[in-house]
Amino acid sequence: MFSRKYLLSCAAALALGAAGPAAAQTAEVIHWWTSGGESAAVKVFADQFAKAGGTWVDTAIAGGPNARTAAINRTIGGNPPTAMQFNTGKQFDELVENNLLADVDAVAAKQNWKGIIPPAILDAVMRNGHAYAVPINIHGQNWFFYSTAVFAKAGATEPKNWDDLFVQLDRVKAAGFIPLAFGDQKNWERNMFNTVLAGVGGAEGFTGMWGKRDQAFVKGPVFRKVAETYRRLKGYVDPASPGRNWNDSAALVIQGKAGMHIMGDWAKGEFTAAGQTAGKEYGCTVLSNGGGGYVMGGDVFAFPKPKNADVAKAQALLATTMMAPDTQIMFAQKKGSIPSRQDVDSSTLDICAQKAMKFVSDKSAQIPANELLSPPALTGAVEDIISAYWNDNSMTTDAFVAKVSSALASTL
Amino acid sequence: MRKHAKAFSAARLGIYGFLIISALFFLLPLYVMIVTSLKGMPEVRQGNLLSLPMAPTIAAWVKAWSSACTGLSCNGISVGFFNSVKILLPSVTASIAVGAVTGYALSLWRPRGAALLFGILMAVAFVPYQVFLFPLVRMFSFVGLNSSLPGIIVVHTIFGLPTMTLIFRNYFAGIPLELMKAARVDGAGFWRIFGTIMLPMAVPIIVVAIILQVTGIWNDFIFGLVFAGRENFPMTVQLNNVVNSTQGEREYNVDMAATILTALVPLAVYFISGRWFVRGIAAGAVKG
Amino acid sequence: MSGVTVSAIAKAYGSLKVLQDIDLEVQPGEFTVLLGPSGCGKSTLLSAIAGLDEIDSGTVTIAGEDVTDREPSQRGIAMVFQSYALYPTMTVRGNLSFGLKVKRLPKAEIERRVGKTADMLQLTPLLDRKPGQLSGGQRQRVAIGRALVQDAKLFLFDEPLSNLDAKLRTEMRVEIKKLHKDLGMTIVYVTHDQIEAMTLATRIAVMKGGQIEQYAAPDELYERPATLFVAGFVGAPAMNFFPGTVHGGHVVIDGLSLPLDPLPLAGAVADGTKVILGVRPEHVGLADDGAQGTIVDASTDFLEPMGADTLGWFLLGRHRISCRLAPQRARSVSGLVRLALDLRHASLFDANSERRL
Amino acid sequence: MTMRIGSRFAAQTALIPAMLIALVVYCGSTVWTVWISMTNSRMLPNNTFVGLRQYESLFGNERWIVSVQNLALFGVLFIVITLALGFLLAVLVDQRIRGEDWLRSVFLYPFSMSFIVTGLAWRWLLDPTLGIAKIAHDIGFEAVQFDWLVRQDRVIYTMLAAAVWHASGLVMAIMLAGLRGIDQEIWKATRIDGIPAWRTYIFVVVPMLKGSFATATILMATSVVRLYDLSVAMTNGGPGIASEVPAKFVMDNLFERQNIGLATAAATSMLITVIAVVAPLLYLQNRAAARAAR
Repeated sequence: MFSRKYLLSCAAALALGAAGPAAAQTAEVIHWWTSGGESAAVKVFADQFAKAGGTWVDTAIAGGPNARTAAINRTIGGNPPTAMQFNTGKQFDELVENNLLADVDAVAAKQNWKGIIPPAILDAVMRNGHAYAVPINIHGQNWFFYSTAVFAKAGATEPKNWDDLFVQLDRVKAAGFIPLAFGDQKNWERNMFNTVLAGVGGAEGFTGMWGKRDQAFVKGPVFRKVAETYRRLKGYVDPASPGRNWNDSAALVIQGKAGMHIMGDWAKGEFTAAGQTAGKEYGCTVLSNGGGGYVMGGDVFAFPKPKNADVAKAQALLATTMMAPDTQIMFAQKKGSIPSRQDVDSSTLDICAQKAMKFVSDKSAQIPANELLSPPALTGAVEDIISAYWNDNSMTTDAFVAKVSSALASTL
Repeated sequence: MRKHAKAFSAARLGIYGFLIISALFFLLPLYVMIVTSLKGMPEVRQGNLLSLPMAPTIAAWVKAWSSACTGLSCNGISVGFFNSVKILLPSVTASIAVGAVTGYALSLWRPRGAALLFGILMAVAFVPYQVFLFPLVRMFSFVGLNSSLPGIIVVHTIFGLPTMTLIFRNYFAGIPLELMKAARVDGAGFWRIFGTIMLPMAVPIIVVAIILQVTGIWNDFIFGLVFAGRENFPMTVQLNNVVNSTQGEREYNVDMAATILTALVPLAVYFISGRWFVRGIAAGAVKG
Repeated sequence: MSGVTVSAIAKAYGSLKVLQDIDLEVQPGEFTVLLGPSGCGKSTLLSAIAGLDEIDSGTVTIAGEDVTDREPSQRGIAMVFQSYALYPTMTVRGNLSFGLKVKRLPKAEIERRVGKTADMLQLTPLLDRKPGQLSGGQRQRVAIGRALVQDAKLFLFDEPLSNLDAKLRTEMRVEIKKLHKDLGMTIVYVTHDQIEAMTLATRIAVMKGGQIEQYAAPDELYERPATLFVAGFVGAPAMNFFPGTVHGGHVVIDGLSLPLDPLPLAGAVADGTKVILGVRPEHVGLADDGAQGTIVDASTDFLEPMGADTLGWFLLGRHRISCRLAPQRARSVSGLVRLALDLRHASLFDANSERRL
Repeated sequence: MTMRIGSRFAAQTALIPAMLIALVVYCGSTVWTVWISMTNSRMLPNNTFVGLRQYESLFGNERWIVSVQNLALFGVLFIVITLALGFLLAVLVDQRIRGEDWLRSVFLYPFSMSFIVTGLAWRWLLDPTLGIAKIAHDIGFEAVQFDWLVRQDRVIYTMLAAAVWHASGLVMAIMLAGLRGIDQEIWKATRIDGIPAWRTYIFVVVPMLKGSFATATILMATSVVRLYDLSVAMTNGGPGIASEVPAKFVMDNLFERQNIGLATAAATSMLITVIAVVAPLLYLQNRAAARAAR
C-alpha cells in the first residue's frame, strides 16, 4: 500500500529536484523509526504533510546511532536533510552552538507553544530564548507493561509499589512464565536502572545524579538501595535476554510468554500493532515509592539551516503540520506517546495515555528524562558502568558506587 | 598427495574425515541461513534450526527482494541492489587503477618520496577506518563531494589504496628489472611500459585485486551510509534496515533471505573464481 | 655505424666505488668484450653506456655525439640481456616490432625489418608464438633479433649466453661471430667467460674492481698480459706463478735460479726486486722429449687428462707446476722428470705493483 | 634505475593521486585527530585545549581497558588459530584429494561475507534458547548447556569462533599458494632420507613458507586492529562490556556519545601503538631489501 505512493513520491522528489526551485514543499526526513508501531506513526506525519501540500521523502535508517551518524555527517558536510530526528535533550546542543540549526520561533509563536506545551518539554527545545526543534510528543520512560492473561494464570495483580513488585514477579515465576521480559542491551539496562532510580530514589535522586552529579547522593544509602534493587531484578529475566531487541522483548509479553516488561510508552506501539488494547490484553503502571515519579522525555525534530528559501518554506510547513492538533493525536495513538500539546482532545487515547496526561499536568509528578539532564558523553560513560554492574555478578555494590561517583566527577 | 601417492588408506580416511568435518563447520551458517529462508514463519518458530523445510517456499525471498519494509518504504532490498552495482563498478575500477599505477611506480621506478609513501600506506593498513571518517566528511564538504556517487567512489579508492598498492607493488617487484631495461632501450616510457607490458603481465594479480575489492566494497556499510547520499544507499544499508527493524514479530525467514540476497554477489565471485584466487596469490600477490 | 668513447666515467654506491675513472674507446665495427669476474663493474659499465644506470661523472660519446644525458632509447643502441627480457605477453612478432612501433615507424617498414631479421635468425616459423612456448636457444635468438631490427649504431650484449647449456652456447657463439662478420656492427659485449671473450672479441677489456686492467687484442692479452690479474684470469689451464727475487740477472725462486736473459723484459730490473714469474703450461715441456728451454728437475705429482691434452702436475721444490702434454706421452710419465721452461714466452711481474716488467 | 627528465616526470606524476591521498587524507586526518584529542570537543570539534586530560580519562575508563584487553587476547588467539587451521587445511587439501576445488571454495566463501551479513546467523546459532543448545536438547541431550554468547567470561570465544570461520579460508589460500611453490625435489630428498611426512611439514615446509606466514600474519593483524563489525553484529559489545573492542569504543564515542575528544584520544592511542609496532618492522624490512639489492 505504501509502496506505490512511496514510489510516486520518490519520483516526484526526483522530478522536482531536477526542476530546481519548483521543489518547494519537499522534505527529506532522517529518522530511525523502523519498528512496527514506529513506522505506523511516521506514516501519520507523512500523510498529514502530503495533505498539507508537501512531499515527504523518507530516509529511515535502523538504529539511532546509525541514523544520527548519517544526519550529523551530512549536516556538517553541507548537505543536510530537511529535518532530522533527535531525542529531547542535549543531543543537538552543539549543532545550535555551531549555528547549524534553523530556529522555529515563527511556528512556535503562531501556535502559542508557551501556552500549550508543558514547560519541561518546551525548555528542552529552547536555547537562548529560541526554539530550535519541534517537540512532537512526550514519552514516559518508566512504564511497567504486563500481560493480563499471564497475570491471571499466575494469580498476580498489578504491582502497587516496589516491594509488591517482587511479590508479583515471584508469582509469575512460580507459574512457569518469564517474569520480566528484557532486551538486554546497554541503553535498556540504563533505562531499567533509571526506572529503579526514579522509583526508589525519587525525583531528587534522579536529578541529583544525572543533573547535579551529586556525590553525596551517590555515596549515600538511598543510591545503594537503588543499586541493590536493580540487581535484584536480574533474578527475574530469562537467560536469553542478552542482545535481544526491545521490541522482541515486548513481543514476549504480547505473546503471553512473559509477565512483565519495563519500557517507555513507545512499547505500546508494538501492542497496538499486534491488535492489543490497553486495559484489556495488557495493563500499565508507573511505580514510585513516593508517588508520581514519571520520567518524561520525548522526541523532537530539528531543522538544519536551509540552503534556500524553498527549503525554509518546507521546514515551516513540516513544523506546522507536525504540531497541528489532529496530527498530534493521531501520531500519539500510533506511537504510544502522548501529544506534547496539552490543548488537544485526548479522550480518544488509551487508558495508559490518560494516566500519562495526568502526570504531565502535575508538575510534582514529573522527572525530566536522562537525556534532558546529562550530555551523551556522561550518559554513555555511566551507562557502561551500569551495564558492567548488571552483567558482572562479581562486581560489588561498593565498587559500583565508587565507579559511578568517579565517572560523574571526571567526565569532561 | 602428489608427493607420496601411496599413503596408507587409514591416513587417507583421517584426512577426508577432518576435511569433511571442517567443511561442515564452514557451511553451517550458510546452511542455517538457506533453510530458514525457505521456511514459513510458523515452522521457523517451532522447528529447529537445522531441520529441512517441510514445505519449502520462496515467499520470504520474494518479500525480502521486493516488499520488505524499512520505515515508510516497502520496496525490499532490490533498490539497494542496483545502487550497490552502481557504486561497485566504478569504485572497483578506480581503486584498482590507482593501486596498480602506484604499485608500479613504487616498485619499478622508485621516484622521490617512494619510501615515505610506502611507509605511510603500510601504517594506514593497520588503522581503523573510523578514525578517518570525521575529517574526511569535512574535507569532502570542502570540495563538494559529499553525498554523491563520485564521493563514495573516491572514498573506496582512498581506502582501497593501501591494500591495492601493496599487492601490486609486491607483484611488480617480482618482475625482472631487465624487462624494464629492455623496454626502455626500446624507447617506451613510463605509461607505455605500464600499459603494454606490465598490465598484461599482471592479469593474475588483477583477478585477486578484483575479488578483494568486489567483496570489500559490496560489503561496506558505514561509508555507503555516510558518503553515498540517500539516492545511492547501497544494499547493506537496506539490509540493516530490514534486519534491524521489525514489523511486530521478527521475520527471521525474511531476514535470512535478505541476508543471502545481499551476499549473493561476493559469494558468486568467490565460487566462480576461487581457483583464480589461489593462482593469483601463488603468482606472487601477497609476499609480505 | 660508429664507435663509442667513454671518458672518465665514475660511479659509486655509497663508499663502494663501482667504476673508477674509466676510459674506453671502441672503434667503429669493433667487437669489444668487457671481461672480468662478477662484481668487477663490467655490467655497470655496459649499463652506463646504455644509459640505464646513472653515472656520477664522465661522458659517453656514441657515433661522435655526446649522449651522456640522453634516454637509452635516444642513444641509437640496441641491447641483448642475460635473461633475454622478452615481453612475456607478446608474440615473437610483437617483441621484435615493439621498439619500432614506439618509434612510430611506418607499418610497412616495420614488417619489412621484422621479416628480414626473422629470416636471418630462422625465426619466421615462430613469429606468432609467445616466449613461454619457445626453447632457451629460440628465446636467445629472439632477444638478438629484437636488437637487430633496431638498425642501431651500437649493440650491447650483457652476458647473453650464460643461461644456455654448453653445446648451445658454442653454437650461439659461432652465430654471433658470424653476424658480426656479416653485418660489421659495433658491439660491446659483457661476459665472465674468457673463452667466449677470446673467441669473439677484436679487443678485450679486462676489468677488476671497477677499473680496466688491460684493453688489448686477444693475442696480445694472452701473450703479454699487462698485470698479474690479467695473466691469471685469461687462459685455461691457468698460468703458473712463482714468487722470487731478482739477483744478478737471475730470478731466484727458493734456491732455484733462472736466467732473465730469455725473458721479453721492457727494461732492466734492479737487484733485490721482488717479482713473480709467470709461465703458461704450454711453455713447459719434457726435456727428454727434446723440449727447448731452461732445464729444471721436478717430480711427478699427478696427471689430469683433458681430452686433447693431458695436464701434467709436477712438484718444483715447494711449488706445483703444470704442463701441457700429449695424452699418449703422458701415460708413461712418472717419478723424477726434467722439465724445460721456455722463458722466451714467460712474463715477469713486480710483486708489489703486480704490473708487467 | 636511472630516470631522465621525461620518465621521471611521468613516474612522479603517476604518484600524485597516492601522494595526495597519503598526505592530505591520511596525514591530514591524523594530525587533526591528534589535535582534537587534546581538546574538550564533544559532538563537534572545537579548539579548547585541555592537554592530556582526555587521555587521563581514557586510561581511567574501564570500558577502554577492557576493550584493549579483549583485543589483545582475541588478537593472539585469532592469529595463532587461523594460521594453524589455515595451514592444516592447506596441507590436507594439497594431498591430491577428490573435490579439491569444491573444498577450497567452501573454506574460502566466508571471507566474501561481511559480519553485518553473517552476524545474525552466528548470533542465532549460538543463542542459548534457539541455537545449537536447543538442537542438543531436542535430540535428547538435556544436560547440554551452551550459553557462551551470554556469559561475560566466554563471549569473547564465541566471537573468536566466528572470526576464525571468517578468515581461515584466506590463510588456507595463501598457504596453498606457498605449498604449490615448493620445489618438488624437496619431497624426493626427504623420502630418500626417510623422514616422515609430518616431520617434513613441521621442520622443512614451515620454515620454507616463512613468506606466506608473514603475509598471513600481517593480513590477520590488520583485521584484528580493525575489529568492529563482528562485535557490533554479534554482541554489540555485551553482555555488559565483555566483548567491547577499541574500534567500537572510538565509533561509539565519535557519534552516539558525542564525545569526539575522547574518541580521538582513543584513536590516537591505537595509532601510536600500531606505529610503534609497524615502524621497526618496516625499517628492518627496508634494510634487508637494501642489502638484497646490493
